Amino acid sequence: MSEEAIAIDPSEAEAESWDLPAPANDADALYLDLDGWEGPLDLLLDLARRQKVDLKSISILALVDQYIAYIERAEALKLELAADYLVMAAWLAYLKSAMLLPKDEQEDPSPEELALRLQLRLQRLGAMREAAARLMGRDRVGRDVFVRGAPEGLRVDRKNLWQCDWFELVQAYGQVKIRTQPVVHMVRDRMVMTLDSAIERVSSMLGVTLDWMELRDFLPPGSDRRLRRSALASSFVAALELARLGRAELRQEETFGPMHLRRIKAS
Amino acid sequence: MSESELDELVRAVEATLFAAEEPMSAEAIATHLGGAEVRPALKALQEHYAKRGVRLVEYGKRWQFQTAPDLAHLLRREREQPRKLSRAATEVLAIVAYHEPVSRAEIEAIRGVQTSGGTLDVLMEAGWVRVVGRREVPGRPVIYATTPEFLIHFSLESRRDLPGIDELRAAGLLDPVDDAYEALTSGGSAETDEPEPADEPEEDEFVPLAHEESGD
Amino acid sequence: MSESELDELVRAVEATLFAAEEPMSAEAIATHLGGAEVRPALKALQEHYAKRGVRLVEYGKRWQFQTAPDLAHLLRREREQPRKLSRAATEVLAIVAYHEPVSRAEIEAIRGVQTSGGTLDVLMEAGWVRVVGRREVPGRPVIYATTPEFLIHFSLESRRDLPGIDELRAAGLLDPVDDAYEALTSGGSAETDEPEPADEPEEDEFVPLAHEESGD
Repeated sequence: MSEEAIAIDPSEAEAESWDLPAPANDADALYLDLDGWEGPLDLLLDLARRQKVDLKSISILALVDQYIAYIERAEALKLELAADYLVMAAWLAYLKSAMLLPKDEQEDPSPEELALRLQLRLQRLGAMREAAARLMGRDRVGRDVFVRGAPEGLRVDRKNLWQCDWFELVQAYGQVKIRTQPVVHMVRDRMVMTLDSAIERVSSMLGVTLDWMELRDFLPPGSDRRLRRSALASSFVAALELARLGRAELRQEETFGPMHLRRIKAS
Repeated sequence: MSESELDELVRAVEATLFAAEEPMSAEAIATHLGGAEVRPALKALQEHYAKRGVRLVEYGKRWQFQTAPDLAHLLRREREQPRKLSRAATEVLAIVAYHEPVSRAEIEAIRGVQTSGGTLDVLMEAGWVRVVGRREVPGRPVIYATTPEFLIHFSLESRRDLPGIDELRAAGLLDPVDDAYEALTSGGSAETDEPEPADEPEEDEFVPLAHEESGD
Repeated sequence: MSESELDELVRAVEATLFAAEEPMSAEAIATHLGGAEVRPALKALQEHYAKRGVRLVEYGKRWQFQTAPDLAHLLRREREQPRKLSRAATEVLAIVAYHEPVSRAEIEAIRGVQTSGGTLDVLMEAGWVRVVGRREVPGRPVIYATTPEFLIHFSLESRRDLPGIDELRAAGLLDPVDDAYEALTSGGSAETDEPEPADEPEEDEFVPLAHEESGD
């Protein structure tokens, strides 16, 4: 495409000769086609096509006139036109008037630029329209060529191939054994105070005094955390047991506060 | 590979493709046949069937048997026609195919009219168009492209076979209007800096004309 | 009928039968093709395809293309997918191997954790474990043992080849390792049949008194 063909000079465009000036009956056909159009650009493109001219050399001015005339005719026929058609008509009318004005009075963007952009758009739409038609004309499956009507079909059944080796097997067994055996040692390691020994210890210490004593004072000395906790729990149960047997009484000032116990004198 | 081994492979490929419900890539055929190199067999079959009533074709890198196009008139009758596409759908399909990947806004910029979601849905339902990602511009619009099924349906080996695509590209008709306008007005000739396929359109700045006006 | 006319008819019959959704009688084909005499064409096609991967066959006076019988295995194939045996399954397999025959309850007692039925299914799918009978105790639980395939897969002459406890210890496989604890604590310590509460980790704040007492 050459620049000269694209650049639009209004006067030049006007001077172009149109092979087919749109006759009245052609225009009638236009509005009958209206349902087929999707938008203003569509209609413009169709108008341009009816001129049977290369889109590169269409006259925007001539197109504008035809578009506006068409819209007016359609309105006269009380056809409901989409707002876009009317907006485009107004815009084209504005463009036309701008194109007719002397160049130095024009604002940015210039009407030439707008007209050129419009033309470029029409070319692109026209190219796609044509490409779509050629695409649809190709050999299409189900219309021109046919695939096998009743294929047997291919089936692939997946099958798991499980993997495991000797070492993993033996190691797994070792781990099962580790889980179930060495833990026994851990229990033996653990120092606990049994309930029996706690009862024995608490009752013998209670025999020493008649004063209130805090439960913690009954615990055996030593720093092993777990033994202390075991001793505390066992001593607590021992205190309860002694209270149940009527050999001791319990006192606690507040919830979670220190627990005190005192011997009850055997009557 | 001996003559008879090739023959056996040819027979196996022939049977596989006859039985397949979908077109198959050479890789898929090879996998199905336990990893054999199937291309020589495909070529041999294609040659063998070239003039028969059934042909072996490769479209979109997938192979399938189909009837010869010149016999269409014999087979068409009593047969359900593929769903006729609306004009809007054919246009959108062409725009996607020739411009891919393309966003909806870009499609609308070319058509000058809003594209209803339904149109793209129809094309996606047909299996010809799919979403291939998002354009990394503000709004991250979804972008669309055609599928291998599209190529198969329209008997295209690849997108390069799209009718007239080279000419359209050379003429700059696949470039956005802005680029074309720049090329024209900057004095540079549009043709020279054209060869690269402009398949990565810049951000869509072009609003349909009517909307520009109403926004004034 | 001239040679080329026959050829054209052969092509037409070939395409018609290829595209047909059901087997067709010679009459139906003839009607479809405008009344031509199709039998010579059918014979020619049958001969042409006799040694190919696809055959033209006639059953009950109806004609159709079909995959060659010797290639039928191509229509349905198995694909093997390597998968690593899970740790739980490996443990169960090891227990079966060392203690067979064992019931599921016995496996759980040895493992110290519940064993899902799926684990044994996997081992049976792998072909390494099978049901060998029922234990004659209340409930008659199914008992499992390893298979000859198990010995082959693990290159064992017999189960006696499995290393004994002493050998495991010598190999360091019975040394407590961190991940053995991890397996325990994360694997849900649902000890069903485990009488020893032995494996309470240190962090456990609450040790039931009764147990401590009875343990003494």
